[in-house]
Amino acid sequence: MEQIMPATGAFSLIWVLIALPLAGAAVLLLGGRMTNKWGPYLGVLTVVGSAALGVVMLLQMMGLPAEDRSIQQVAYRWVFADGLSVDMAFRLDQLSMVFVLLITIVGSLIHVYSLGYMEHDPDRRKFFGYLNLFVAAMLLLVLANNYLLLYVGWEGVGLASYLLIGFWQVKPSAAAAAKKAFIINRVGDVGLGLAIMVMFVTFGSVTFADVFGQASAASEGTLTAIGLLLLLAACGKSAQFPLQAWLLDAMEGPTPVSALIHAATMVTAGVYLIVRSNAIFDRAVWAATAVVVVGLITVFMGAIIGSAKDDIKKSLAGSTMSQIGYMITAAGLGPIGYVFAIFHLLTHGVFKAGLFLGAGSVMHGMNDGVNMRRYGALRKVMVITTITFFIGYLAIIGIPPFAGFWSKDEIIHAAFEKGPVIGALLILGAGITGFYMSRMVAMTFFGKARWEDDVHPHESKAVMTIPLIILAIGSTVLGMALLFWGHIEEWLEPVTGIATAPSPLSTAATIGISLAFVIVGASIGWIMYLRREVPITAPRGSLLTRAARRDLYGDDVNEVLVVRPSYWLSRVLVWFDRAWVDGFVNGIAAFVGGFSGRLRRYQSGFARSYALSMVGGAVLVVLALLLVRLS
Amino acid sequence: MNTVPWLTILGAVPLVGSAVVALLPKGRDLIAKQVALVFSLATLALTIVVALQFDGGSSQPFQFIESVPWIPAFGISYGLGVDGIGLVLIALAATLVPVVILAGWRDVEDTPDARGSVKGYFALILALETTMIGVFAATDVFLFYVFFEVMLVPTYFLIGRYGGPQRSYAAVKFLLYSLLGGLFMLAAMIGLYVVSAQGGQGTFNWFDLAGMDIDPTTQKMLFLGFFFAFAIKAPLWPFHTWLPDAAGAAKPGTAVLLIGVLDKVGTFGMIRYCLPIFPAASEFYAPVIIALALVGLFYGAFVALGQGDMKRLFAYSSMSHFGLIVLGIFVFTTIGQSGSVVYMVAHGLSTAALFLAAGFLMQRNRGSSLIADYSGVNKAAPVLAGFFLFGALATLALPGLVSFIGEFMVLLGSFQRFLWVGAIATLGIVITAAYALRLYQRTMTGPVGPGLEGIGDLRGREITALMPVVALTILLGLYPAPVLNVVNPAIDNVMSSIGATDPAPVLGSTGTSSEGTEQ
Amino acid sequence: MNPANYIVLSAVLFSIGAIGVLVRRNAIVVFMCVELMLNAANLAFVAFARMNGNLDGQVVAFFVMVVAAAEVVVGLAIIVQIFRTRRSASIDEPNLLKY
Amino acid sequence: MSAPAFGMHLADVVPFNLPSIDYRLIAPILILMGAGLLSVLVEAFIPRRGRRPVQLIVVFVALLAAFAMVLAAAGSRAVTAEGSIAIDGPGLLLQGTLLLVALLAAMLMAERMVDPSGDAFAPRASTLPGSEDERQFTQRGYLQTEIWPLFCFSVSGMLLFVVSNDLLIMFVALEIMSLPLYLLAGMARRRRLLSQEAAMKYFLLGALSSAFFLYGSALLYGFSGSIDLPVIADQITAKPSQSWLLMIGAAFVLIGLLFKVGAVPFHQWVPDVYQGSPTPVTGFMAATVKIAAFGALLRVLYVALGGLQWDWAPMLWIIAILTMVVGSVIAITQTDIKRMLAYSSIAQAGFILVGVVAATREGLASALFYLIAYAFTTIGAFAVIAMARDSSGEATHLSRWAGLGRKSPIVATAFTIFMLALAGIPLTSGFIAKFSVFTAAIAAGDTWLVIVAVLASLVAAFFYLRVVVLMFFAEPGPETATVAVPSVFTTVALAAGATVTVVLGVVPQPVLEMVANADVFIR
Repeated sequence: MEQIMPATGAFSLIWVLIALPLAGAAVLLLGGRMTNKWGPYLGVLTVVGSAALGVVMLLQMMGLPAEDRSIQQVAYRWVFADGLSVDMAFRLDQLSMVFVLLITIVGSLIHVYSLGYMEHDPDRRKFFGYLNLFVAAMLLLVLANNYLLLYVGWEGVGLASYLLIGFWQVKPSAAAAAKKAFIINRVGDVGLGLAIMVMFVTFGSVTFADVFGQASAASEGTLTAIGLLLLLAACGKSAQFPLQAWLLDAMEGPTPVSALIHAATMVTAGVYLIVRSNAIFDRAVWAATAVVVVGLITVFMGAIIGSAKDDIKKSLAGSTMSQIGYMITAAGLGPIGYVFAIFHLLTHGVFKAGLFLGAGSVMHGMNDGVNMRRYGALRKVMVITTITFFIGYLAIIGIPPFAGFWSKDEIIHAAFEKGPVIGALLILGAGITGFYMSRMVAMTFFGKARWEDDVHPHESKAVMTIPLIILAIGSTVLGMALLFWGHIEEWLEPVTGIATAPSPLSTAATIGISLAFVIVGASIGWIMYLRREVPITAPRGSLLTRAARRDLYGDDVNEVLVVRPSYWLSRVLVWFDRAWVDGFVNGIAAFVGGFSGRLRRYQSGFARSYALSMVGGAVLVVLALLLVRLS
Repeated sequence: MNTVPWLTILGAVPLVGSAVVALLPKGRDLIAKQVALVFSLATLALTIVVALQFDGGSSQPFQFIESVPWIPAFGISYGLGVDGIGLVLIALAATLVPVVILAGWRDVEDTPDARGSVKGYFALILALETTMIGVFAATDVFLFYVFFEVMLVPTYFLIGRYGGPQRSYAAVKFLLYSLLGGLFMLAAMIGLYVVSAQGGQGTFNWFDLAGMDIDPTTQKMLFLGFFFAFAIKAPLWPFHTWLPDAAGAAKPGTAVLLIGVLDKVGTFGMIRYCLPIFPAASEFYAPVIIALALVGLFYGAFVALGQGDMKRLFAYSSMSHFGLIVLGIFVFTTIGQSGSVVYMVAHGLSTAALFLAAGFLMQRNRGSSLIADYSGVNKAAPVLAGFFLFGALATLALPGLVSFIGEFMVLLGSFQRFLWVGAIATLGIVITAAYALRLYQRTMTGPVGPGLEGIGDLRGREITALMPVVALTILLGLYPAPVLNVVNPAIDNVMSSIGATDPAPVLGSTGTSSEGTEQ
Repeated sequence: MNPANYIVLSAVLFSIGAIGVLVRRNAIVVFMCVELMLNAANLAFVAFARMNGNLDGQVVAFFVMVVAAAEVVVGLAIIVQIFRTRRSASIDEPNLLKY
Repeated sequence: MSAPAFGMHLADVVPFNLPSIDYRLIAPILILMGAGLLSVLVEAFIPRRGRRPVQLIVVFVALLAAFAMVLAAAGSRAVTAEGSIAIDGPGLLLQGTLLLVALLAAMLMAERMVDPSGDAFAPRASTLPGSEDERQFTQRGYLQTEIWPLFCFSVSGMLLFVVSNDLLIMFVALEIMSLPLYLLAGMARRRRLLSQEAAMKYFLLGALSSAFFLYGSALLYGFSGSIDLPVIADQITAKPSQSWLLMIGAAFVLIGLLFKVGAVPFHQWVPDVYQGSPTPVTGFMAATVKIAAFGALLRVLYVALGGLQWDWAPMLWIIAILTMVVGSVIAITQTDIKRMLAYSSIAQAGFILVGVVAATREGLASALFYLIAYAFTTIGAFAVIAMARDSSGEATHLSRWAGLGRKSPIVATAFTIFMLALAGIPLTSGFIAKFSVFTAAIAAGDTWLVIVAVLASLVAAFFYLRVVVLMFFAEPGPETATVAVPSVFTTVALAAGATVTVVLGVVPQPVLEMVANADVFIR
């Protein structure tokens, strides 16, 4: 096992990374109205503070030799009993480092953006409180040094997501979506919980160090079980098949939330979990395969849904599912995949955040309308948004040299290393990506204006556009930066194991093929939605389209298989409880009462009947005594 | 051994307070409330003093031991003493009583058809506190029984005099149901005494009884007597139907004490009496009990999912949680049992948060507890909704809150012993989330319901009452050591007394945490 | 003759008395039947005294007579009072107390 | 007035063997009888005005003096009066209890404040209900002071009953105890029809039962050739033959006693009589007759029929179960509180029988303790009932008790204490009583009997608590009875009853020691 260094220097402040936003959340949520004025700014500051601290730590870490970059800080003994001992302890290594930066920097940008986006919302204080809470929980998730603490962060982000999806609770749809998200995530949490239990009974500990250290000693069956359970958890959090249904509804939340939680960070926690647990998956072939399968399925589900939705956010959500599918697939490929899963995760975090915020900026100008069929020709009125969005577009479909190109290409390549089928499928997925993204851009920024009458689109103000610009820059350079300057493989290698370097020839081939597919898909999109006028009311569409509009019947399946049966069961049990369990109890009481009523009739009030019972009793007693004596 | 009879003092303070309050002249309601609050706070302070003196590390699991012969004719003594388990439960009671008093400040006045006087209400609550302290501190089975039964009387009056429309039915049902269990326990207790008397003078002293070896057949009979009483108290499926009625009819404050503390007497009794005194029988019946616990866990959760009445919903959710607690006790693992005790405390706190918040809400809407009568409260009373949500989250054991630690330890302990039991039980967390959040969704979200626009948000007094509960739930969730430090030794004691050992990890690791701890 | 016969006779008398208590309505008659039972007991006592050859039984008989007399006084007082109130000595009449 | 006279009469005939009579030991009995005679004279010679105070003085002095004598005799174990009276631990204990309870009962009977028109007794029992004379007497505020001689005789009979060591004395004592009670039962001031009916039923059935008792003793005499309990016991061990005489005799004697105890199926007089009699008399009967009858029953069973235990134990098992179940079950549907307490007293008799069946020292001790606890609680309860009234007299219908807790909390609380005690809730005497009885039974191996008892006491708890529910959980209405302000008499009785109930529940040790040291019956 790799050795773990005590926290020194800036690292002694690891806990502060979490404490800052947590404190912000506490102040904002408990502070009450008095914090309405300055609250939001405090919220921004705490996250920016963490970001700055994160950067400092990065610098210090880069100063260290690679093998000393796994730092641990133990706060105190948290949960313990005979045989069980879990610390409140943090672990900052290369993997968590990149996550810290992603979360805090993207988080900061989105906080700033929200200052503008939520300006007029009466509850913006709460909003920032929740955002801070989310950042704190997410940081805890990636900084935990053991699975139980990770679990806390895991459900913490779930809570934040619940609160933010349901931020506009007055809308029943929002409230329902929030509940749905939480409950489906709970299903995943069952997986995580059980995985932790299996780990404990197997290794007697739940810290990363102990588990990974002894993983080699455990039987493959156990490891497979753990792996599958972790996969279940990942599916819940990362909206992978079969637990994908919640993500699209989650778009009920304010757009910055969608950008931060449901695009950049939280939904990628599943990828983090799998990559973090690479020691398990490396030794559990079947689990890894299952990961790949799930990933592939989701790639296409997301892509298809994304292609059919007219709601810009839902379309982006579908794309997010699909992109995370790529990451999950990569994570399932084993050592060669882990690095690129994370790589794609980072780039995607940046450009998808940019896309979402761009969408938000559009909605902001369109009175929060989300229907792309009522958009069109916005490039004229909102230039910055258009440009930044377009950069994000280029990044996601993977046009060199934009960020997405590098990461996605690496994944596709790694997939080919593992098996041509996987690679082929991923390339096909890339093509579809090109299609739906082009469709989105075309419908939104090009073609004729199909705006509703009272809508007067306008460019958002600087506080919103500046983050867009920064993210656009990120979308442009991040890929190259991480690859050529940051050497992300070597950086992550101590955590994820050796990534075999791809041979240049096949690289060229894959690049060519995938680019071709992307361009084909993209052009189809452009042609379909620019040549002909986009109808304001959606055409009936093909069977697939209609299925896709209904999220490929994900909800219906859940409804039929889970929701209805459980409500039916609960109704039956309620009846059973009243009629039988309680009925039995009351029945006894009633019986005794009736018995009493009948019995007292014998007290007829006639002295002679009393005498009779006396004499009768006497006879019985005599007989009884004689019987006892004679027998 | 210590010279100051701390526990007696601890129990006496609320009793004195109760007497003082009861003897106040009529009409001095405000003073009555203040006096009651002062006494309950004094009790809390004393509890803290005691808790601070308690030495978790000492080899002697029971501390603050007092013992005075009471009825030598039957070997009965007035014996008090607490181990970690008793201590935390006493602390729980001492914490909740002031909270309830503060929360119920205007309960009586605000009841449209109040039966009893204001001072009576608070006097009863204080009297109840005494019995609660006594029942957890008794080290003499007879004394325990006395508190166990006497406890019913104030509760009976609290429900029957101050409750809602169904109060009379509920109170009688509660009392008879509890008495039924109590009487069987009495018979078993006497049997135990008779058995102990076979070696000369019989005794009710827990320490002697726990060490006694009784032949298995007798054990099984006596165990049933005790367990039946505790199963009704806890309440374990299918002996639970009194709880929804009682909780539904009682005032929120009363319900909090009822579910939060009184019912814990059942699970407490299982750990303290069933296991150490009847180890063989416990082992014999464990499978059945575990099955019942599992049934209760899911049964309660599903019925809660289908409830249209908040108070009844809370009752059923508690029933489900008690299933979990009992499960943790009878899997005979240290982790499971520690978890059960932690969960007892956690459940007390979460119940208080949820029930009191709901109570404040009902008070604002003519005491209606029908979910259908509420909608969109979050808009009208955001703070109230916030506390309500917190209560719901505490109920569904959100990680980071103390209930999570209890729940997870129980599940882990069960999984450790019986893989499938633990696995199945874990599925429960989904249903719990379902009904908790469904409740919040139906009452707090959406457009503001008719007649709810005007309801004011929580007042200072109400927030003050809820704050300590919330704070404790979070603090103990992040730093449960104060509880675990005292509970674990006690649990080790129980485990050794039943001669159970934890299954070792497959790879036989020591289980100590990563290198970090050593530094 | 065999003193056992006296015992039998007393038993018969006792039974008659008992049956009389059960079947007769008039309070006086019922009461007399009780007296009959007492006297059956007396007869038994005396007969047994004879058989056992000690005086106790006979002594008892005297006491019983005295007691019976006292009983008559009390009993008649009560019955007469009832009769005066209700104009009837039937013991089925007073039937207010029941169930 | 039998035993001493008997002795003297003999003395005149045969001077050379004077019967040995320890007057010190039988003094209590003599004192009460003397008091009875004295108060007869008082009736005869003191003008009406002065009668009541004089009578009260006589009664109370006599009771206290007798109690003093009992205390003085404490600890002595002797058979006196030619073996016909046995003074021993249990006997003295019961005598003492009887006297104290009788004292409280006397106070209830002497109460004159609660009823505007006098005490609980008819001004003239001889007058017709609703007649002109009755009205007249009532107006003149006459009081019937003849109750006091009756009371004294009855008590003396009880005192004799529990120490009588041969069947004759026992029979005579039984009658001395019962005859005055028959009369007292019929003397109610209000609802006189009920009262008279109660008297008649009580009398006829009582006479029937004593006939059984007498015939039984005749057969036992025939079997053993003696009426002394110890001799009978010896004979039983001596000759197991002729068992049918023994069996029938024993059965009849027991029936006579079980009737007084109020055990099923010889219980049916209890509800009617308890309901019809004047409430103070009901309290007096309920408390004292139970003690006396159980005293005698225990003595017969343990002394005379000890050798027969294997024959009567099963029978008593069944009777105990019947008594507990029937008593408590019927009680739950009662609507009149006196009648309800009557059935409750039947159930309680069943619980005591559980201790009796045990037939061990613990069984005896537990039964004694139960009797003591029960007697005081009962007196207290009836004291309260006597106070809850309306214009037409006592308000005994349960509906009239609704909301009493709001109207007069203190009295209601006291009554609640009594109900809790009867229900056997801890910290009351009733709990310790049940506890010790059950302990004795289980120790004797009657586990199943205890299980039944447990279930019965659950049913019983229901109707005891029903009253509490009514008093505290219901709103007082126009129908609700008002609690009359009593004189010091009732107040003292009530307070004493409550105090004893609580004290025996909290610190029972002294009394438990007492009953334990009472040892077994002398023989």
